[in-house]
Amino acid sequence: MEISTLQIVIQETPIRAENAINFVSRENCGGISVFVGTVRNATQGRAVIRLEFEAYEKMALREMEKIAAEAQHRFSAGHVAIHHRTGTLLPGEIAVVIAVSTPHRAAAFAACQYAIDTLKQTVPIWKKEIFADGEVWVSAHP
Amino acid sequence: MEISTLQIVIQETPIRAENAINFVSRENCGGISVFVGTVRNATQGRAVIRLEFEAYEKMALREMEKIAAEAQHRFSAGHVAIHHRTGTLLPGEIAVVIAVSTPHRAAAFAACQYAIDTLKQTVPIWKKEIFADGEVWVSAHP
Amino acid sequence: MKISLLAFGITKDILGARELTLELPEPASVDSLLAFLAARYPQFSDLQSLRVAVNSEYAPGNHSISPNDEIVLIPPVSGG
Amino acid sequence: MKISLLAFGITKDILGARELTLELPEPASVDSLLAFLAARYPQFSDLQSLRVAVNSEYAPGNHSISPNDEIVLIPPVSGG
Repeated sequence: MEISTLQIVIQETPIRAENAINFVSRENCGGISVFVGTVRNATQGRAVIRLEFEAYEKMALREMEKIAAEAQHRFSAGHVAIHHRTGTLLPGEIAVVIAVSTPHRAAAFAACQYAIDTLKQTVPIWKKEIFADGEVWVSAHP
Repeated sequence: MEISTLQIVIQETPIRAENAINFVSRENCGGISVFVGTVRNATQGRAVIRLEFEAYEKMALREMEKIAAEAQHRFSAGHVAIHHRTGTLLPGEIAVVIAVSTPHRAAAFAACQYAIDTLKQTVPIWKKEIFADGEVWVSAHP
Repeated sequence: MKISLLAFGITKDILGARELTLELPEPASVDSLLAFLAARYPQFSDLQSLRVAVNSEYAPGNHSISPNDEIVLIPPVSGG
Repeated sequence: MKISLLAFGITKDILGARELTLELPEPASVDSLLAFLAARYPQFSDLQSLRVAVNSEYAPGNHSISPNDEIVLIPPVSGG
């Protein structure tokens, strides 16, 4: 794994998708798959006012780097960027961007989907939904 | 099909991926899948100097709109944007961007992959690769 | 019957022009157009595929052709 | 044995603090830590899951704990 082929970022400032796309865009890779996760304005019909994300940052960066390296290994991906936001987000704002470049496009989709699916299971980041009448840590309870 | 949920563009000017992403980004859709196709710097080891794309534009727009509408129908996608470049492109430049937003992310990946796979089969756009010592219409011959 | 057609990609190079006007015996169809072109331009038979669009829609071989139709030659597409 | 732990997400709310220092009988393990917490904070048993990271890696129940380890409670993650 060459470290320069991965870009792993946790940031409090707004995410711009083109930063991840530009990082993975290489003249020898024709296909880039990107996933953009945004904040929804409602959960089960309840209006969401804002989200608050917190991360165990040191470990979250390590887990994101593991995911990116595994995406390269398993799908022969070229460059991988994973950018995750923390702090307070409003509906419509970007929470996460994952971009993967590959020589063949089917592999790009598979690698990007692997990365977001795994991120949601293993990366120590938590979000709290704030409603008009309460707040909930997402997925905390069965 | 509401026409306002689709954005189909053929343009001679450089494509910016964020335009398609911004179009499909909606506060009620949490997941966006994006495909970005860029110009490779080599084909089977031969250095590509530039690409020239031409489109039968009227029909290409219709075929792209059919693909976007079918992606909505088949995968319950929300908004779909397809932006394709024509004219002269250098290696690394963006030839096509497809962005799809859906409530559930697995459907976003499937819809986006359907769209790019179908675009490559049905949309009347042609590219010519220019090498140092010749030029070739891509896929013209067996 | 006089028809005009538009050619894109490699078909424009084969015809040497973007537009071509030609005379087809009536009744004309996509198949009779393709047969006419194959006889006059042998390079068409080297192509991976050749489709015809009539009024911006892919047309099957038995589709009939009228003088006012917009007829376009569609060699293998390579967008994306 | 005195250990410190960090808590994120809902575990911080349950403990009422980001950091907690506590006394575990030796030899200490992830399982003995979880048993200690379950006895003192019944709300932990309502969680969908509760993992422990030791020095930034998920640790299995039989993983032993030393006083200098960085120990973090990992309730169900919800990034993305």
